Amino acid sequence: MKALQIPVVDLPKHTEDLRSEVRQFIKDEIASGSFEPRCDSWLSGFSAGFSRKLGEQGWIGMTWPKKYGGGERSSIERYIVTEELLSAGAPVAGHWIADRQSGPLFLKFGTEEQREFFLPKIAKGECFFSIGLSEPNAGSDLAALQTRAVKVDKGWILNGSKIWTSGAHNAHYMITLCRTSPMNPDNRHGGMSQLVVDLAAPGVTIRPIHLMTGEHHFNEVFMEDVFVPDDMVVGEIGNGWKQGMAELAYERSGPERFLSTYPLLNELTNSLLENGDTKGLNEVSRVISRLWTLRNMSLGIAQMLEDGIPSNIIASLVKDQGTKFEQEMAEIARLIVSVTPSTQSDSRLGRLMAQSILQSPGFTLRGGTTEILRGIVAKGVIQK
Amino acid sequence: MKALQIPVVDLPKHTEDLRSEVRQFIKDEIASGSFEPRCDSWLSGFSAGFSRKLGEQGWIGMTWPKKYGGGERSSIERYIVTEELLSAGAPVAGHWIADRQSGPLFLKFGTEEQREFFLPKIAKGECFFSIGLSEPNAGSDLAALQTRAVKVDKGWILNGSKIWTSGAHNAHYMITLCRTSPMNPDNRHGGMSQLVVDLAAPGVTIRPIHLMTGEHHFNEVFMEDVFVPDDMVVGEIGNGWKQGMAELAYERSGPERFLSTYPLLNELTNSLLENGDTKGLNEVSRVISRLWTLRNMSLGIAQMLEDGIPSNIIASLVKDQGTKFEQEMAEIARLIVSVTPSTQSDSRLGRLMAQSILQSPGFTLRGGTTEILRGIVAKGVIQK
Amino acid sequence: MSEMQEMIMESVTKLFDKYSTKEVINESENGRWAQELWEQLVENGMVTVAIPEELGGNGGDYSDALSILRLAGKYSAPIPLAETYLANWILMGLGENVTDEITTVSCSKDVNPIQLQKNGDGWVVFGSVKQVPWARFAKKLLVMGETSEGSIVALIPLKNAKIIQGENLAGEARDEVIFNNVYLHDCKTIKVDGVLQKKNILYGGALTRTAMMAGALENIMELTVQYTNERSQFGRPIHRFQAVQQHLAMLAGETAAASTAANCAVDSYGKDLFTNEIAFAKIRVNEAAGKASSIAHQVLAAIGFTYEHTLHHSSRRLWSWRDEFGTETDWEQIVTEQLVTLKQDGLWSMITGNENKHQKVEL
Amino acid sequence: MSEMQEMIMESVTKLFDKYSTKEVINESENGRWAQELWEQLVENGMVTVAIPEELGGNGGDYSDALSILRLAGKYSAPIPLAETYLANWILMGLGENVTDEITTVSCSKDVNPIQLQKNGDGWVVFGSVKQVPWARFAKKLLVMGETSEGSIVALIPLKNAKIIQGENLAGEARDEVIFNNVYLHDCKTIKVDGVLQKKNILYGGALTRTAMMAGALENIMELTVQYTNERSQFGRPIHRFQAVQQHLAMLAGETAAASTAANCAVDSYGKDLFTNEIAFAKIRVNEAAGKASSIAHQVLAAIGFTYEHTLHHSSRRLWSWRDEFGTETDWEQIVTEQLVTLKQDGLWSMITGNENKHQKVEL
Repeated sequence: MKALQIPVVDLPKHTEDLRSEVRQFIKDEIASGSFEPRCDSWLSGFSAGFSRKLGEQGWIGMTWPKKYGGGERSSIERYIVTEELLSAGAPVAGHWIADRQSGPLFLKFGTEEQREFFLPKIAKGECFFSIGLSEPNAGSDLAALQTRAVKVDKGWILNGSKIWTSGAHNAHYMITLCRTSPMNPDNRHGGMSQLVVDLAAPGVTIRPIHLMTGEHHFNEVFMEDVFVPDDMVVGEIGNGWKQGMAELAYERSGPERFLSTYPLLNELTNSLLENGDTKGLNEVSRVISRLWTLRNMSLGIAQMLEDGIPSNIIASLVKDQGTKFEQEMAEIARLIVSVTPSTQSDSRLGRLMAQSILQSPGFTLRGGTTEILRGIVAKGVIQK
Repeated sequence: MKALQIPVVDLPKHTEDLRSEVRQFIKDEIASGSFEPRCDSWLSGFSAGFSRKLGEQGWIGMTWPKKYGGGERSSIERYIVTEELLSAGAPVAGHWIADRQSGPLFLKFGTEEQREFFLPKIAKGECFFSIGLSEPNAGSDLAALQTRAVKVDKGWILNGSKIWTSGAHNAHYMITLCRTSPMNPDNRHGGMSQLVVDLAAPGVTIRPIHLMTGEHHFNEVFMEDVFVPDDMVVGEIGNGWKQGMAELAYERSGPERFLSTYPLLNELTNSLLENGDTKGLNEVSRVISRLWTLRNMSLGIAQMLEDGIPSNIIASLVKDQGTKFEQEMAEIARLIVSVTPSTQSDSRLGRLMAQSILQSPGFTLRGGTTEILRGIVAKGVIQK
Repeated sequence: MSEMQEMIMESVTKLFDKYSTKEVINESENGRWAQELWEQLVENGMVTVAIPEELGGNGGDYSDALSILRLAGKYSAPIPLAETYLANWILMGLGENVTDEITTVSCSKDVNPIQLQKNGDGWVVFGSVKQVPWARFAKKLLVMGETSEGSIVALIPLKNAKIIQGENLAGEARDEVIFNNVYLHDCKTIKVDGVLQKKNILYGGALTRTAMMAGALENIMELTVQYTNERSQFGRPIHRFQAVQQHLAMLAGETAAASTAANCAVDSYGKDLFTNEIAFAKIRVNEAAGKASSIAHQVLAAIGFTYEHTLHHSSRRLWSWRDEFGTETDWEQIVTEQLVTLKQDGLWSMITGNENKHQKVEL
Repeated sequence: MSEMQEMIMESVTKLFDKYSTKEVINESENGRWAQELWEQLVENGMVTVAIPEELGGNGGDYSDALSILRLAGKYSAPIPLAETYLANWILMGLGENVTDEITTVSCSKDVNPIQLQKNGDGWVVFGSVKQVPWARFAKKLLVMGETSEGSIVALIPLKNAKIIQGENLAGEARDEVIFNNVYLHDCKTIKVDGVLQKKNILYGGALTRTAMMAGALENIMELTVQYTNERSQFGRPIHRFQAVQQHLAMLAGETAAASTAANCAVDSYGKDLFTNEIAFAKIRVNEAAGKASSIAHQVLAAIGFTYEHTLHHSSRRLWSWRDEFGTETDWEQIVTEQLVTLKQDGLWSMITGNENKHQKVEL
């Protein structure tokens, strides 16, 4: 089972300074009232100001070349910053996708001009991205998408709509997967391309999709005869599917796949400690063991990415386990403490419980459902 | 969701006497050292003597007509006797299949001669049956079976082998599903018939299949030119598949589908009570709630059977939940008490834990795997 | 189910179909009272069920009332029907007349009694009550109280109470009611055994929630089946995928288990107000609530996660109701109090209900 | 993994392939000692790994030793290799010479110390030790003892001990060793801090089990993948069924999680003998043991439930080993002792291992 081997990461000594820096920064921010820790902050914690501050610290685009505004630091260092921010429930939704996916996509497939134009802005925390993948009738079956671009002089005319685009109402651009030639039944994934759509361009309409919590994070984005200049094509025309899949792969194994409900675990532990509830702490011990394991798996994958070792199967597996863990966290907490979850609760614990419960259905859906991930893992282990 | 409706059974007052009788009988038997309570006693608790005693009490074939040695009592009364015996871990494996399946099969499809010949013996606890269904290369896909009978003068010549026949080494007969005409790919389930094979007949060889526990409950039964007289054909030639499925349906919802590990729960509770372990009892409370619910579902199905209401979907659903429950019981117990499970443990609790753990893989396999059952349930609820 | 009961169910179903619509439910979350729904129920005599006519009720039995609550749960009816039933049953048990006014009872498992001091013809009332369903719209609150002469059940008009608005995870009003030395002359008080009446409210309340949750689960099951029939992926309806089938089967299992547990608890309530059955049922139905919601949301995926879809009407209520009148943990502790009284090998009798039956309590 | 380590693994794999066969394992369950297997390990210097040559060892580090144990777990090697390692490491920690004799240590989490009384040149020994792996075949037992002068670690020859044979769920010898005022003149005793040494045995023992379990899980995974490739049903290999794929994915998840947890614990052991990592790992690997065994048996169905198949070599060992040197419950209590010392918001530092690091303990 070589396919399942994950390296053990001993964090280099020098990263401790970085971690301390981030912790101090977060402590100061909380003290100054800049944010209240919340669950699932990488989807629901938007703060343009906070994103800019992180940019100033050099904590966006950390691994990118310095010439594009990056920090040329390691994946492991980026990992540390990310996990510290998420565990603190800090509002990182603004720059999240640009940092995690769009930036790396430009680095891998973009033109020099695109890199020079977009990456420094992203790294400053001033330019936010969305991903335009899903469409109303193409859930997990992305090959069925209908949005299409037609070649015109100096660019493309884009028509169609995207759904479930998180943060489109706050973002500046959307990297949009669309058909640039008609579907060929023998090669369902061919003929797709990725275009950068300026969300302020004429013909773009953004309509909120309210979640059942009443919150607005997702959108439907309509494109009607939107002109996209040639220099906003990412990579090759016709190669969009492959590029889009590569883009998704960045999603799979980060700490955001098991830390979404960490603020709840932290507050739960605080509360149990305060009440000297050792029975409750026993249960927390088991939860911690799972979390500790997930983190080590995820760290190992970050190391593999750094070393260029394929990790798709393991990443899918960690996301499956991690997102299940996030869901269980909410269910476990309510049985340990006698606090009624409510978004308006007087107690932070009650609020965090409510956030966790209400957000939890999303954890195992976004970025590939449990069922899809398990299919990937199963096929992976069978083939090895 | 009419398909999921289960009636509430208020046990008639008069059944309390029957229950008391059974309890007293069991108490006396335990006191006299006739058996030690064990988990999964309907598979692994064989005692010809105990079966005969139950026959004397009128507790085998309870619902059958009196003229065949039955008791003409209700399904609910039979249910009460069964659940009392199983919860006490009494050795009922000997007559189990004859009482649960073979008898009802003869009543439904058998000839008058067959009923008169077999049923009274079964009801006396003197005649045990096995079921010959599975074959080495036809796991859940029974249509693929290879055992075949060829018509000769006054009977059939049977060749082939059956696997996983529980209790064949203790049984007198095996009801054998076999091909009586070649497989027709358009009607894979046609051309099968059920023959009663005398396990003492020439040409029959029984070879034990030892379980991983080292125990011997299952067998491989080889039939080489075994002559089966015409009067040992059950029902119609060619109708075997349908009959066999009806036979399996009797299997699905009885108390044996959630009580296999009840003796462990009982002993666990005893132990926690003795130690005044309220934390442990809290966990037991949850387990009891599940068990109480399963029992009420199962009782409701017994009532539906009595009333002639179709219950195949619900029965599958209860078996799925019940057998999972049996498995979980073993896993839950070891975390509540600090007792090392061992078949040779000094403590009864340790022995029952060992039995439960070691037998548990079988619970969700026998009589239709979890996967098969869930397919039946899903298709059932979709069609309603 | 009797023919009579089937008729009632049929007409209540029609009523909910018409007046407890998606819009009414969403509006109620925005603070609008479902006036028409309540009025229709009153007009049809559905608010005082399981109460004999001589006490001002409409007859019928607990089973009728709880079947109506089950439908209320299925239709996410945004009204304190359960609380009004519960308050009336408590009053009935005390030999008092009942009312079809909007009446409510806290759904918190531990409410401190409020303080009442006799003052002339009336009472001075002091104290606060949390988690009161729909208090902002209700006329009266039934609550435990303490006077200088001992425990009482009080039926208190809410017009002079201070209400701090709150809501549960489903956006249902769960307010805090504060009496700050309010003088009331029209407050009904009845002397009672305080411990027993508190238990009475808890068990009765839990029973209403198991029935409502069984209804909500039924709705979730129907929505999920419908979705898997209609939705196609990779060219076939998704219920053809084995992974979806496994989900459907587990969901059906939880729904059926909850239904049976709730029905058995209801059945027991007519015989004895404090049965283990209620405790078992609340634990099992609570468990089903979490599992089933999770499965349904997984199957319905993004669509079911939007406000636009109605799945959340049921899933959010299930997440709320499982905590009301006691979580699994709370009821486990109550069952444990029974367990510790068992003799060796006594568990089976507790499960089958043949021994250790409580005496029917006279209130 | 270093090149050196890879070479060792390769040769140990060959050795287990040849000497820890299905037949040897089954025979050992019938009471036969796997003589050749042990001798081969001794001859190849695999019994005294992670011990410097000056103390009689063969060099290498803990990581080497635990990789060998992982293979021993994968191959269900029916010998007390873990116990011999553990005993030798304890002796090494005390500055004592080690041995390649068959040595054992109880795998029970709470063993009462045995009593030793000085008598001339030797000792009179009294007490009993339960759950001693392979005691019937071992030469020596390492155990905590009490003398009139305090706690000791004793290395006691077993030739005069009374052995009551027992076995775990996998049929591995787990005997009770009884000293009934036995006089011994060749018993090594070393004065120690009793609490610390007991902890030392528990943590070290748990570490050996996590490594062995990770190996057993690897075997289960391989057997399951192989089966789903070979077995067909309804005309196609069963790994094409989505339900089987879900099982495979979950099994892979548990296997990978256990592997990572075990590796991290091993990694930590070289730095500090009493890390939280060992506690976390034992809890997580124990959890994986139950889940993975259950999945594998479900997939392999009847075939995997027979004695004939080898799945049970691993599944029964997993069910046994998860209880040895502490269950999840036991280790949760140990972690809780750490948790109660945390400051507010201190949990994250505990998980990331940046604060609250224990001092390296000098033994």
